[in-house]
Amino acid sequence: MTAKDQAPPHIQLGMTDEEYEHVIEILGREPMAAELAMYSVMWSEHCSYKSSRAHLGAFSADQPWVVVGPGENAGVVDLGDGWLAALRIESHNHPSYVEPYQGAATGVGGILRDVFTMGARPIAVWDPLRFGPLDEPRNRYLLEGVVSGIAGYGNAVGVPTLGGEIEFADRFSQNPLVNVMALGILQRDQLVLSAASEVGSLAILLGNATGRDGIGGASILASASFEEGDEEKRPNVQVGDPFEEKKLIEACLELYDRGLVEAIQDLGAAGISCATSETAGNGGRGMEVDLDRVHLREPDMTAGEILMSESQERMLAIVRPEDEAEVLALAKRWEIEASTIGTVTEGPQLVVHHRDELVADVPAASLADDAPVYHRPFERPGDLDEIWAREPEVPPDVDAAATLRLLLDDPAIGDRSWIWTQYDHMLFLNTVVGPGHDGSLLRIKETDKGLAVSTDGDALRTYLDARRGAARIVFESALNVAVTGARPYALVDNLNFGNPEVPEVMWQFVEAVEGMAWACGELDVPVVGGNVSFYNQTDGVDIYPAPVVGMLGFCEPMPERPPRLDRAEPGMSIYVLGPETVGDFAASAYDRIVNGELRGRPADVDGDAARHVVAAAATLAHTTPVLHDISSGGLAVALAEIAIASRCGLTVDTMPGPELFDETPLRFVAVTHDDELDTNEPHRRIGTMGGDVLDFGDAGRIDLAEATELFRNALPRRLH
Amino acid sequence: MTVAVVVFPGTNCEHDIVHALDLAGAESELVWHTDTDLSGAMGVVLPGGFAHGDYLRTGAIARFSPIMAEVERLAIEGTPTLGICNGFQILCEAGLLPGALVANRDLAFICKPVHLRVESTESILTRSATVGQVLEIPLNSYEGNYVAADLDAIEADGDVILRYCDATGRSDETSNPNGSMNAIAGITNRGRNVAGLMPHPERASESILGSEDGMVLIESFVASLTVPAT
Amino acid sequence: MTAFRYRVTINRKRGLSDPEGATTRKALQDLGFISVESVSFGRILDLEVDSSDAETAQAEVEAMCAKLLANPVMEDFTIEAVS
Amino acid sequence: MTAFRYRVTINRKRGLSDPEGATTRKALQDLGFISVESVSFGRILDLEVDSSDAETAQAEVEAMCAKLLANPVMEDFTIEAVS
Ligand SMILES: Nc1ncnc2c1ncn2[C@@H]1O[C@H](COP(=O)(O)OP(=O)(O)O)[C@@H](O)[C@H]1O
Ligand SMILES: [Mg+2]
Repeated sequence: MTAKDQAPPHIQLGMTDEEYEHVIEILGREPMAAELAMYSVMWSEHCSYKSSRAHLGAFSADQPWVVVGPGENAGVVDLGDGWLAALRIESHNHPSYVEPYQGAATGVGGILRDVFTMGARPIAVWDPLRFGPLDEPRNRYLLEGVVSGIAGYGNAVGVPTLGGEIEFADRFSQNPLVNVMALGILQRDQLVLSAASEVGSLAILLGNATGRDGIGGASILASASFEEGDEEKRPNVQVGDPFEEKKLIEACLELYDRGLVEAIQDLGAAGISCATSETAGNGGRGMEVDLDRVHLREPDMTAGEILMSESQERMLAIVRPEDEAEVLALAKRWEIEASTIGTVTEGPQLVVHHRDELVADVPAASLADDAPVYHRPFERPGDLDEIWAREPEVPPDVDAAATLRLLLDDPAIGDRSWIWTQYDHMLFLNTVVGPGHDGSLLRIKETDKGLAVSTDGDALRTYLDARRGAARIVFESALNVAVTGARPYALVDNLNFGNPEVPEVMWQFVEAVEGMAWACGELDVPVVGGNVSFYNQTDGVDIYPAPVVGMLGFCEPMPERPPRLDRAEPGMSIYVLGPETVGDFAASAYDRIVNGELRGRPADVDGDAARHVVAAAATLAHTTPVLHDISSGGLAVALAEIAIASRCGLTVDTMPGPELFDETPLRFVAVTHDDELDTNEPHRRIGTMGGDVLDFGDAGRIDLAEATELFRNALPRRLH
Repeated sequence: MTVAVVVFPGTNCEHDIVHALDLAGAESELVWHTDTDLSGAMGVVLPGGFAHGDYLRTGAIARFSPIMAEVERLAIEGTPTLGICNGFQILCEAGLLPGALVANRDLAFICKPVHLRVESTESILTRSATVGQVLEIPLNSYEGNYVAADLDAIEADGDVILRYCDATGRSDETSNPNGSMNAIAGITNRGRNVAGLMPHPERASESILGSEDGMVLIESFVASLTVPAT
Repeated sequence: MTAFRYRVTINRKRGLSDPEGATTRKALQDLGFISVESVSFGRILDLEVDSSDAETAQAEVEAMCAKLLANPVMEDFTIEAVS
Repeated sequence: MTAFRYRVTINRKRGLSDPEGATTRKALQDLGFISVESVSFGRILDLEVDSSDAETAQAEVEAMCAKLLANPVMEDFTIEAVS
């Protein structure tokens, strides 16, 4: 027995004494066992955002096209003509470390439920991933498991995965990051929210049977750091069932179509207790719940287990009593189980019975609304000045060919098709620009509207400067959607950080949030939702701060032939647009791969310039065959990617060697026929497509075939 | 009803094939797997997806859905019947096409365009194509690896209608994406009215999606609706 | 009525490709287990059947295998009673 | 060197949900096999290992299971020598 086992129950459940006192104050008595379990999970970091909430107000969702901002299951924006888009991002970091396949799979399942809970049909998924270096077998195992989990669930549930992102760094070895973003579309009259306001309405539980899956799983796994020998956490593996989810999606969409639900909520962390208290609390009501009516997988479950179970693929629909029979019949037709487990009451109490015993009687809204808010101390890391003082070095006569060989062979730069060819990325016939490009572009059939998405993160740069790093992620993702022809329209963020009780981590968090909020403001992009994942720490080592964004872009009309990397042809001219380079090598691919260093301070971004460049790119996308943003690896890598995709060599004018690998943000390449670059934006013609060599003049040359081989094999050769 | 597109729980490509049939000028209707009447259908499509989650064995449970007795009746009577991907797997399980589909050689899901060579035009799927024609059509499957015990008989009979190949039409180990025996991507039955293929022609039905090569197959099927296949 | 238990073992027919077996063998060898000569994969299904007697139960399981659980085109199966 | 044979049986841990088993049970019941109470899936691997003696061979197989063949988070395995 460890000391923890002898501690009072609330300590065992991860609650502080103060939090426990607060529960007593709310109830006017000591909580019963099931009540304590409910508060402990609902007030966990994962569910309550208690460490982050005080700072998230920096984000604004204040734009006229925002229909639903943060707070609901997904953000919703208006696309005109009655069309809406719903988007959300989530992390499944700890579950994916414990069991990569199921962790990633259930992450996909969960994010899809967030989107179809809003009334939307999910049409695409993205998967930003972070792992430790691939020379460790365990990291290869995690990557392969996560990718096959996303494929296994996403493909079978019938939602295409249109891209993602991947980064490798030592601090992710013990704590990989698995984020998933989903996008859905709906008609305005199908929008459903989660507030149960009509007294007498019924709560119907739909989908999977409730079993002992991950009791307290999400909250325990997501709210505590891993220590050596933490095997007890292992039985908390939740198993995903994409088949059940597919039926659930179709059933729910039909329920919305027929106007049969008043409100609906998916079951995630804290299962039934969360879904019942949130629907009732959001509507200012209460609810009577009878746990004996819950369909169970294991008959002998306790009240606490039923309330807290995190069995996957379940939804709670709030339905008018006169519609109950129709809802149950519809569930039967779609071959899903349904049981009426509760009734909405005047309020405010959530009253739960099990086997004729009262097991909980708490103010419904208190579980969500009375959660503590912490203003955790934060402190600038002491070594930052020293890190900034160390400047990255690039020799003026850098050998472009030798450097490119190293960079193209890097698993975070090389071809990622090993990942995305395992994902169905074509289902629904909407994919106009798929994975392998800066952003993906989807059409909305029967309209001239297009949606673009890019997910981006940059943990190393954010580690060097959390404010600038996070801001630059926003600008990069904006440019990524712009080069498909879309303008940045809404953003969701996933803030993956270490232990918030460490002041330096909290400082990174606050800086990143402010940097990100500033960048979004400069671009007029509303933040419509997000997720915070703290405690990404193992054995006292915090991850690099890894905010991730999912940027939604919107265009109408769609470009007739959107730019693609494979549309360059011999004889076309190559242009560079955007600001002059400033020698930005901190956390660059060059410094990381060639020098093996992480140091210096990343360059700042001028907000006005950013807005300008992004708008120019989105306009040019309507007339230019190839547009590609310059990011990791600089101009040299961007050009190589175009040449490889188009199977066409190129020659560029001699330029100062370092300029080829400079990562000054907000620059992009355009390739088009001479004199056809239709822009007022300053641009520079730097070369010509043609031949079978990448020719960088005095800086060196490399055969296209060799570059292609290195690029294509960068990931596979490390995995097999 | 013109074309009946059968939907099993877990099917997900039904709207995509309806879209492609529409482009080819054919009307279609979705039919739920518990229905039992397909009278009036001039053709039947079993679309792609994961019927019954692909649990137990791909196609195994779907093959016993109530609608399948009717699908079998029509197929035996000569109605054009097409299985795409999961639909192909179901037709094999049901014994309407020979062979079976097992896990890909590399045990990974494959979603990418592949090249196919038309081997025979004597089928509802290839009648408008030409022998030797090379088509670029996306594949999207985990269990796309074709196996058959009586391969020689299948070949001798001319049942193979599509084979994986490279862009120039040559077939070898490197152009075979999933390990299928004899690089078989699509086959037909003896009566030539039932056909199945692993790649998805509906995903190559518009230039904005990257390829229109699938339309010759969809159009063959649509042409078969009015002119019964031999 | 008594509950009878059976274990059904389903194997790929000889001569048909067994990508799971081949890939696993390669993965084992890559991990340094070079002594592995062959790997073949099968699935097991543990079934519990309610029946008045063992004979009826076994016949039922045989029927299940023939009809649904195994695909005669590519698989063989064996049934074993478990006590 | 002698060839030793083993059968590794891998089953899902108790308490974990088994959607495939549940779906197969329902399919059997829909086909009229209403006596099926439960279905659960597992895998078997038949391995042939070259070794100087049985003890070394068995130890190797155990290492293979722990390292690759079974997923300790979700599965239990047993090893059985086959003559
Ligand atoms: N984890 C992943 N899953 C799917 N696609 C990925 C993943 N990682 C990268 N990709 C795809 O590879 C391409 C290049 O990714 P990346 O270099 O991150 O793009 P960018 O630098 O333009 O943001 C993108 O199209 C992206 O969607
Ligand atoms: Mg980019």
